[in-house]
Amino acid sequence: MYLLEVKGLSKYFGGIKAVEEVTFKVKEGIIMSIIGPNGAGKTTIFNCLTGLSNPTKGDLYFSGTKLTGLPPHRIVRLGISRTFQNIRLFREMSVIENVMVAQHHKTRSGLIGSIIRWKRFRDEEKVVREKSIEYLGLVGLSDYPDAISGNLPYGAQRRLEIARALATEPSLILLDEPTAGMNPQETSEIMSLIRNFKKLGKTILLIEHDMKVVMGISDWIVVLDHGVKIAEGLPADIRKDSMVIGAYLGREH
Amino acid sequence: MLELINIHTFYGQIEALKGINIEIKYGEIVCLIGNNGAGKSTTLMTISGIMKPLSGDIMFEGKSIKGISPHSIVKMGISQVPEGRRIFPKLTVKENLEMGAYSVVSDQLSVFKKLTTKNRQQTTQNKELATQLEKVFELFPVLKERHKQLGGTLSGGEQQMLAIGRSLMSNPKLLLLDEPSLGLAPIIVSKIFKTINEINREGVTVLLVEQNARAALKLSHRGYVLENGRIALEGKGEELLNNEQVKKAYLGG
Amino acid sequence: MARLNWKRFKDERKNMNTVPGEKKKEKFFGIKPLVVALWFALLFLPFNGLRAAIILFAVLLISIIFFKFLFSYKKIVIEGLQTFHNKIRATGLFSAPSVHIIRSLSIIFLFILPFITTDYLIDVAILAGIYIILALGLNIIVGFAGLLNLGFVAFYAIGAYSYAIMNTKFGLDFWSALPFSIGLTTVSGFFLAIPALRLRGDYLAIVTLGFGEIVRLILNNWDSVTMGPNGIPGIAPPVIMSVSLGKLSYYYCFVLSLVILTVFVTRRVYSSRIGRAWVAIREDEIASSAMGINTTMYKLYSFAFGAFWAGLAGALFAGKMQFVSPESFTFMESVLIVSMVILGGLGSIPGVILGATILVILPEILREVQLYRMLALGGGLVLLMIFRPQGLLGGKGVSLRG
Amino acid sequence: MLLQQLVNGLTLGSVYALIALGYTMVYGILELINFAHGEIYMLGAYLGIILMVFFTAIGLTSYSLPLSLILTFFLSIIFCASYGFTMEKIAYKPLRKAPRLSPLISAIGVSIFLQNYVMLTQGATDKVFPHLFETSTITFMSVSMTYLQFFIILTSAIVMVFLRLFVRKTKIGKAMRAVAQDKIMASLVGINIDTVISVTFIIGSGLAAIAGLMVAMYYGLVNYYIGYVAGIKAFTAAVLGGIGSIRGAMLGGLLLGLVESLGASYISSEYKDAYAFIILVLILLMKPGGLFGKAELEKV
Repeated sequence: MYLLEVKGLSKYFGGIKAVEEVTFKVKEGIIMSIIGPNGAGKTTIFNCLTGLSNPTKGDLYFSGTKLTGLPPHRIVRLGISRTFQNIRLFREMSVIENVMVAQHHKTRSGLIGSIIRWKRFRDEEKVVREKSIEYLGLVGLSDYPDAISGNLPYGAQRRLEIARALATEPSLILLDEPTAGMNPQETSEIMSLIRNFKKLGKTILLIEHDMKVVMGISDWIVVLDHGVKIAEGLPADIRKDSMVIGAYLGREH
Repeated sequence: MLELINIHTFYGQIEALKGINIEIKYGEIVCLIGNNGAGKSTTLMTISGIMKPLSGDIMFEGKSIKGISPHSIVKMGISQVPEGRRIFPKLTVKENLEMGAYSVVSDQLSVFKKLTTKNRQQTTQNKELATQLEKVFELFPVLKERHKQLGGTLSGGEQQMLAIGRSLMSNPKLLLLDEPSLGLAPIIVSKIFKTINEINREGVTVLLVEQNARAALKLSHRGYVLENGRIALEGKGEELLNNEQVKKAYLGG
Repeated sequence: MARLNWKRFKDERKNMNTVPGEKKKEKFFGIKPLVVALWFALLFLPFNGLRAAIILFAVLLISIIFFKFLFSYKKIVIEGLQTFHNKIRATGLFSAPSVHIIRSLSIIFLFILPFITTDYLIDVAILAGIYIILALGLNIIVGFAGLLNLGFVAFYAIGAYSYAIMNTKFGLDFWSALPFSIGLTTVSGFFLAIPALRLRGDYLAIVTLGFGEIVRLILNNWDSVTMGPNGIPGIAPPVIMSVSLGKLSYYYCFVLSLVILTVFVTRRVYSSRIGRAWVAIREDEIASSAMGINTTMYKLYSFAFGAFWAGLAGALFAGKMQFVSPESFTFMESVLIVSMVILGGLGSIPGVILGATILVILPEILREVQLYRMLALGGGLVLLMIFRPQGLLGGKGVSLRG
Repeated sequence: MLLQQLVNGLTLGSVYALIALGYTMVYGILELINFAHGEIYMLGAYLGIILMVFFTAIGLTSYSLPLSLILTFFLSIIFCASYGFTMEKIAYKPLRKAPRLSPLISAIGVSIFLQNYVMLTQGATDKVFPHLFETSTITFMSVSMTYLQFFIILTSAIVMVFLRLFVRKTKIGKAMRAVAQDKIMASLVGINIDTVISVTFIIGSGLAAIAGLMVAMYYGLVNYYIGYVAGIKAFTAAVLGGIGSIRGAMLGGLLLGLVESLGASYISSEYKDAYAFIILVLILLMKPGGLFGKAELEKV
């Protein structure tokens, strides 16, 4: 069963073709990586998948539902969540509030409820808070729920962003370079984190530059170059693919 | 010629450079390789004065250029071709090139200078400008053909040539190149690399930042490998090419 | 998974910042003070005349040199202030339980206040109360949701005029008119927001400004309904259980109760999922939409909910003055309300209360220099943006985003 | 009647265009709505009156009226340029890296400050431009146009042509365009950004001074609050033409002048000031890029 199907996705910015006719499918429960040089269109695909930008052409299906044209918050409700290449936390909010915001669409209380604070409101708040602590625990941040997130060290901010993505309770998580700017130890921590998610039954789509990470954890790899898919396959095959070596790993002259 | 001594630079909250030491001798091509987010571009931006290092020192030809404003650094003879080319899309090709010579040509507007020097200084400068322009056109004949076109209408490869040409207009002693091969077709990439070699043979020292590690290392006399804001390795170009660690991480070997 | 080593991180940071940076050595008294003083004296020459310019020159020169002198002792001054601050802290007045006591005591005090002071003071206090409600309303839009609104006075005007018109033309009393008043304002807030929300920060600011001006021009020119520039007189004050609130001290208590209600409600909403959604939008709109928040809807809510309080404040204002005219609803008024919010600290409820109080009371205290009130407000805004953009009680990074 | 209104509208429009240029240039470079720009125009108008009164007092006007007029123009431009320059250095430069809305608030502060400064030093009542010359009118096919109107339209046209040449041909003009397109890159080719920004403010303020002076002569009286309304209208003109575009600002100004003068005579003069706001709101809502094509037509 395919969780996500991308069919002939194209995205043009003015005259520039950022993504052209990209097609791939993601099986449920796997870790799939998208790799390719800078400017190959990887983040653009993420943006199209999450509704932040509209594809010029092509169709996107998520467990049978057509994603094209849906606003971002609707897509989140369907079960897709993401992190950003350049961390986008709610910097002035506390660590736990960041995670609580992500459960917004799971909660219902309205204006009156929040003013009067009857039992339903309090229960809901309590559940949200408990769940948030749980998600923070998953990424190892449960000790500082009330710290202002903008003051966290870099690595912790990345992890908080992952916790936040997780808190929307998605079945598909898109991670945009989760290990960028991290040292080897932090990187391996993130890797085991991602493996954990797989065990929890989540499907993961990953943009990554670090080949060690990509080869180490991916079940399937899609390679992009200049917005075009040039290869797709198992990590072992991708490593040997001459097109891939030419475009990405450096061609022999 | 250029020496970075224990440079620490912050990019927002992130410590992008954690104590970098780099030395470049006259006439060399030195390349800087490393993953995304390793701090390559930050290094160049720090040299150019766009980003201010928190500590450490930068010596250029025996003088400290730390804390000097970017435009004065250009005047001293350091010119940069930034990542993504950043040509001025709404200036013509010729105007773009003229902009490159901005720091070395006196201002046509300053009436007083005109009166006192009786145009003499300016005419010699205009001559210099013209010869420099000829040189650039010789190096990139395409630009001459298109000198009236708006910069934004050029193709990617032409834009890269324009960007390099523009930075040569100030007749720099040291040229900083940030990912010149980014998003370009392989044929054009090899052409660009050939040109870099040519420029170097004319006596311009080059500091090259590249993702295309193999090609860059082949071209360079020496190289540095950046990892998480620190220098992980340094050595001669060939040495690094044959280094197992480098091979594994960056050459896909 | 390794836990984050918080303390170590903090220490590392501290060390990072204390890496000795080289400082440019400046000449202590160069020609610079002279040039600066001369420059400003010349700028002021055409408008102030020669004598004033010379005096200004002298004053500037002396003060620049004085401040430079003071600046070289900056460290000592700052340390002095720090110890002072610590001493105050050490008294324990501001610790959590005592804050609670202080709060209750001051609320009781505020209710007793009208019976022990002069009418003039109560008058000022009522005005401060109305502005607090108004500023708290604007704070929802600007402070929580991060949308700069330079035409907030329009909602205030709609609230005031709708009560005025319903009272004088249709004879409705305060309580029957109030729902209409507030409802109309809320709806107009909602409808202004629908088209405006497509715009980016500063454009949104200008469009709201335009909206404010259009409303004022309509009030000024639609003579048959608004009675034009002359305004509407003879508005009845509210009546509670057949007690007219025309008496100042009664009206004061009424306004005070409503201020408390406003604070109570905005605080509760702020700390609910709605408030979190607003702040998330303020912090990063893209990320919040990617986290499942319907950003357009919540921006609409913030406009409508903010306008709600402006409607209440407007009706209170009309009931207090028993007269409304377009003069009370100029652009300057909008700027004043924005200034209250920014001065106190965007998004901070105590801050906004403080800001509104200061900006109402300060000009009253400085009656003699009333003329310079707006001059100081203008200069103050510039200085505030440069030196403390987060306001007096605002969080560190909460400032206007675009 | 219609033609007459067109002439009046054109006169008004050239003034708006001159002020709009200041908005558009600053926005092009700093992405800042320089709210205080209208105040510079108001200062220019006041300076015209102050200087002419001064010259009358020392007897220069009776000696040579043209000379005193030229001197007035020259000095007002110099002063306004200095005000603009100083304003940028104090109120905007420290906020260069601040979030977008901080400089806007700062600009509003400057605007309030300048308005009240002028009110305090010059009084809250209207100031009258000394009555020194009669302007005769040219009448052509029942349309009469005063020499002053002709002068205003002509001066604006000349100034705008010069500005265009300046931006297209001179080195600093090209640098302004480069800075507008990419600030970091501009500094990487050796352009001093601060200088370019200062020059932008100086030129914009100079243009506003010319506009202010001409308006003072045209209407004969000024008040301390004329800057706010004129500023909003000129900003509307700039947005109308697509903010950041020089040609757009010129066209937008003329168009707004025409709309206003036709609207005042054919629809209602009471809502004269509302037209600009209504147009502004409508344009921003329907076509945020401005009427004339894209926002980046010729960005300075």
